[in-house]
Amino acid sequence: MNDLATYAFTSIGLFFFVAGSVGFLRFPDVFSRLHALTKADNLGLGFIALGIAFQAESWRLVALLFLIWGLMLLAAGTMSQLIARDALRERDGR
Amino acid sequence: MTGPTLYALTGAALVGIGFFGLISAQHLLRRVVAFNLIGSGLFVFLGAAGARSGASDPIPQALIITGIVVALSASALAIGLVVAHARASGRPTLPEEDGEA
Amino acid sequence: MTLVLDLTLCALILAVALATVLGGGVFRAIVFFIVYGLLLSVAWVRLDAVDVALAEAAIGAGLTGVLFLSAFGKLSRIGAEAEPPAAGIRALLPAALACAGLTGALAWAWFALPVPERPAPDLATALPRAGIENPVTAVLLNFRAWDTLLESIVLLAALIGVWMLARDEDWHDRFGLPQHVRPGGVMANFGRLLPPVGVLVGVYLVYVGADRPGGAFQGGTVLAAVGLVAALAGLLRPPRVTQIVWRMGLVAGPLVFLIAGIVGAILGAGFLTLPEPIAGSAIFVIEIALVASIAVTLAFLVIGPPEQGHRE
Amino acid sequence: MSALVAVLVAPLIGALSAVALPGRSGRIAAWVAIVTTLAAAVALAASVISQGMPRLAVGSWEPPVGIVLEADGLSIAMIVMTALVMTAAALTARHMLAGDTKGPRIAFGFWPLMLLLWAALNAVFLSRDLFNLYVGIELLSLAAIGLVAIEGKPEALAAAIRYMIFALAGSLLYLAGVVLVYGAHGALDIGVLVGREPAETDGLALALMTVGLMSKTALFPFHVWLPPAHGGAPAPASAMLSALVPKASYVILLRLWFDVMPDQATDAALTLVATFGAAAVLWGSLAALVQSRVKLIVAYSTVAQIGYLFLVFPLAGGGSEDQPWAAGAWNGAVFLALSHGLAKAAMFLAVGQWMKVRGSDCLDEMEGLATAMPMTAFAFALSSITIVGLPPSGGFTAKYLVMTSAFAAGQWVWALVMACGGLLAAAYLYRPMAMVFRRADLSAFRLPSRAQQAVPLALAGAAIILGIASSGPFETLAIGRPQTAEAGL
Repeated sequence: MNDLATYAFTSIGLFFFVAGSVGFLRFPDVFSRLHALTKADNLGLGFIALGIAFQAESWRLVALLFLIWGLMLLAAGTMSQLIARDALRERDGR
Repeated sequence: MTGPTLYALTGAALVGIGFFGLISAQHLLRRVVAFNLIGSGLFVFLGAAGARSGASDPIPQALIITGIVVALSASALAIGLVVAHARASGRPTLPEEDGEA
Repeated sequence: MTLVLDLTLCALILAVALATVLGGGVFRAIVFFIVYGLLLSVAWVRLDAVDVALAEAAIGAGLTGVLFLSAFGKLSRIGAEAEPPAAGIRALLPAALACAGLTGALAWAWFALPVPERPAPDLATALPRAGIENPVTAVLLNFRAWDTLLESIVLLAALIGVWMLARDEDWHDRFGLPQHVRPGGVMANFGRLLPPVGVLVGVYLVYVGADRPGGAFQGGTVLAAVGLVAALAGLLRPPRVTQIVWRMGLVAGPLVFLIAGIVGAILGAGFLTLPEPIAGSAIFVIEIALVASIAVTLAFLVIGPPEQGHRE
Repeated sequence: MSALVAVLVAPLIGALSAVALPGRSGRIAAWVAIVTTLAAAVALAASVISQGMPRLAVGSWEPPVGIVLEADGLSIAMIVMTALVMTAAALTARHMLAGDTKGPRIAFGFWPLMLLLWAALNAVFLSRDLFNLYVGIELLSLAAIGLVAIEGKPEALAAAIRYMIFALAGSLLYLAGVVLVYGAHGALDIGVLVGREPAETDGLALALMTVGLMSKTALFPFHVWLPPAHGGAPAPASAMLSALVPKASYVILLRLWFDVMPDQATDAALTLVATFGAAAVLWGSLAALVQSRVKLIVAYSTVAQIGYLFLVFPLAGGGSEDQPWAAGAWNGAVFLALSHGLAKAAMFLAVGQWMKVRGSDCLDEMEGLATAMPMTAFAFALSSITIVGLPPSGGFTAKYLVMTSAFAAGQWVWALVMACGGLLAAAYLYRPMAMVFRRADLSAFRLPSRAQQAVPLALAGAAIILGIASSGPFETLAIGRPQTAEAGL
């Protein structure tokens, strides 16, 4: 049962990663690429964390997994904001 | 082909790739990057040698951690030198290999 | 199945390494190098060396990558980031052959290496007396403590070397370039949110290093990163070379380590000998001081020599 | 606490204190460390001579788990020579660094870097662990590179970068050899490795380590980084860099070829190494002949002198190992390293004082310095006697030993190279000497104090004394080397 859940959720997570990567490669400019990467990948990572959580031996590990996810969300969000602002500044020629 | 063998061969290839980068790169920052590739290639080789007997051997692991820190120190100084040199001369390369013949 | 995983990983590592060396542009090389470091740390997990994986991710990929990126930024500012045209393939052929020869020689050596008995039997008898559970930490801080002591001093030597690259007129200025942060902006908020968690993670890495993967260098790196984020967010102003407190922080670790060694020598136990009953606590004290110094030294290495005067 | 620990710990604590303490108290701490280390070096030599070799398993862990430090005759000879050169360089550094426009940056950085360099040298001379030696030579290189770059001029920075590339590539090749040794034998301790079962990969390991260490020693054809680096550093730093730093990697090479893996030292390999040495002697000497700056002449002379050190490899190892002349050749090599260290440091310190007076080290600017500063001119002349290899200097004794060994072994080529090198040295050193002894009025210049001028003279004198009182050092060198005890003269 747990294994089945792991397979299911990690597959969903991988799907989002693939989608994000395709978007990163196919989208035309920085902003839409960022959009593809951060949104899809954050979601994908969440599902993978969820999937692995079913294999965890203790609640401590589950908490750690989601702490990692939270930190990734924080970092990815901040970085995409910074990159976007830099790109905006460059576009406006400042 | 077993795991350690695979990683040892990867390490050997990394050493060659790194040395090629060290020789071929003109931009000094790139040479420092290549230097890091060589170092990590050697560490992978050593790590594979340590993992060969099955039981994990802590001595090579400790040596590798020491090596990683030493490589970082050397890289930091090298990177600092490259920046200072570029600021003084305006160029990120060595003055065309003078005297080196 | 696992062989497929290993094969894929090795192929990826080699491809990224090749891209680092051959790909166009310095910036690209740096980005590929960071990816390479992360893949390598996965390889370390595969090789059953989790301590090394942590060190590689934190120091090899993370910190070294940040050093490269910040150097690239400084070079771009003075217009020295572009690459001169590379030498032709013909000119590089001898070098390529020599490097291939080196790889070939190492590969040959792998198959010619005799397999010695390992881990050495002496290690098995020594480990229970080390005062610490994690065998890697035991080797680093007890068996080969002299290596580790010298290594912490290598770090310091690099920092002094980097400081010597300051321009004389900048010497009394703050370290690094000034950061302009919009109050209440994303970076400022990130800088406020991350440090509490980051400090916790760093301390945890040091703390578990006693019996599970982790340790002073990995934890110290995380703490250095926290300091750097705080500086980037404008929460901390980089100090000046004249601020003695920070300089004392730089030397505290090696100094405590040395003093512990000398005390052993004076008391007749021997240089750097930690008597078995107190080995655990002695290592703990040394490690705390070492972590503080490693964190400060690494952060200063990344920030670079004083140069704020010209920008303010 | 034993002198063995003190020679390592004192410079380290001095360096840490010089970093942590502000201004004056930092310098006082550095000086306390310098005096302590010098005293400890002498005490260590005395205890080795009177009581035999001290051996220290660090942390009381025996190899293959732990690291061993041991002082044999070679170690203490190098440690004492290092202590003399370091002290002399420090004595002149205060004067040469003071009053400069450089200001507080160099005044802060010089002392810790110098003490770290000293600690690294002592660590390398004492360590018996191949990986610990790697950490030691990395500390040595980083401190040395810091000293090369300390002037901050564009040329100095370029020189430091070139040095760094060679030093790092060299370290990595050495590390590659160490990795193979550990992979094959599961041990890093020299004492354990001596009794190892030779493995197929040992030849490759030795080759990699040798090429790496040659690059760090600046042996031809890896010498290109040396002259700009040594010529561009401040004089006290040049003295340390030229006299001491190449000796560290050379000592490791001696240990590898003659202690760890004598079984791998085939005649062909030894001859190859010596051929590089011969090329270095000729190339370095010829290049020194055409330089127009005195510091560069002295630096190229180091390239040539490093070459001599490798000529002895086929005379002391391989098929010659058990021959009566091997001991003479080996002693001669170490003697060369010692006398070159003392004389070269004296030369750089003398030239540094001339530079300080004239503001340049161009040959044409050297006129009249012999009348104005007779002691430094005398020091330069005495050092030249050692470098050329005239009696009664230490350089003469060394060359005499090596040449007699070469004739005894029937390998007269190496003797011929030495003779040529000596003649060329006389020629390239004649040029600065002739300028210095030319008459000119320098009364308008501010001269360094007599005490300052005496420092290089003392070092140059030590190089001569080494030649006159050579029997004492001989017995010392033999400590820990059973086969050299029967001096092959």
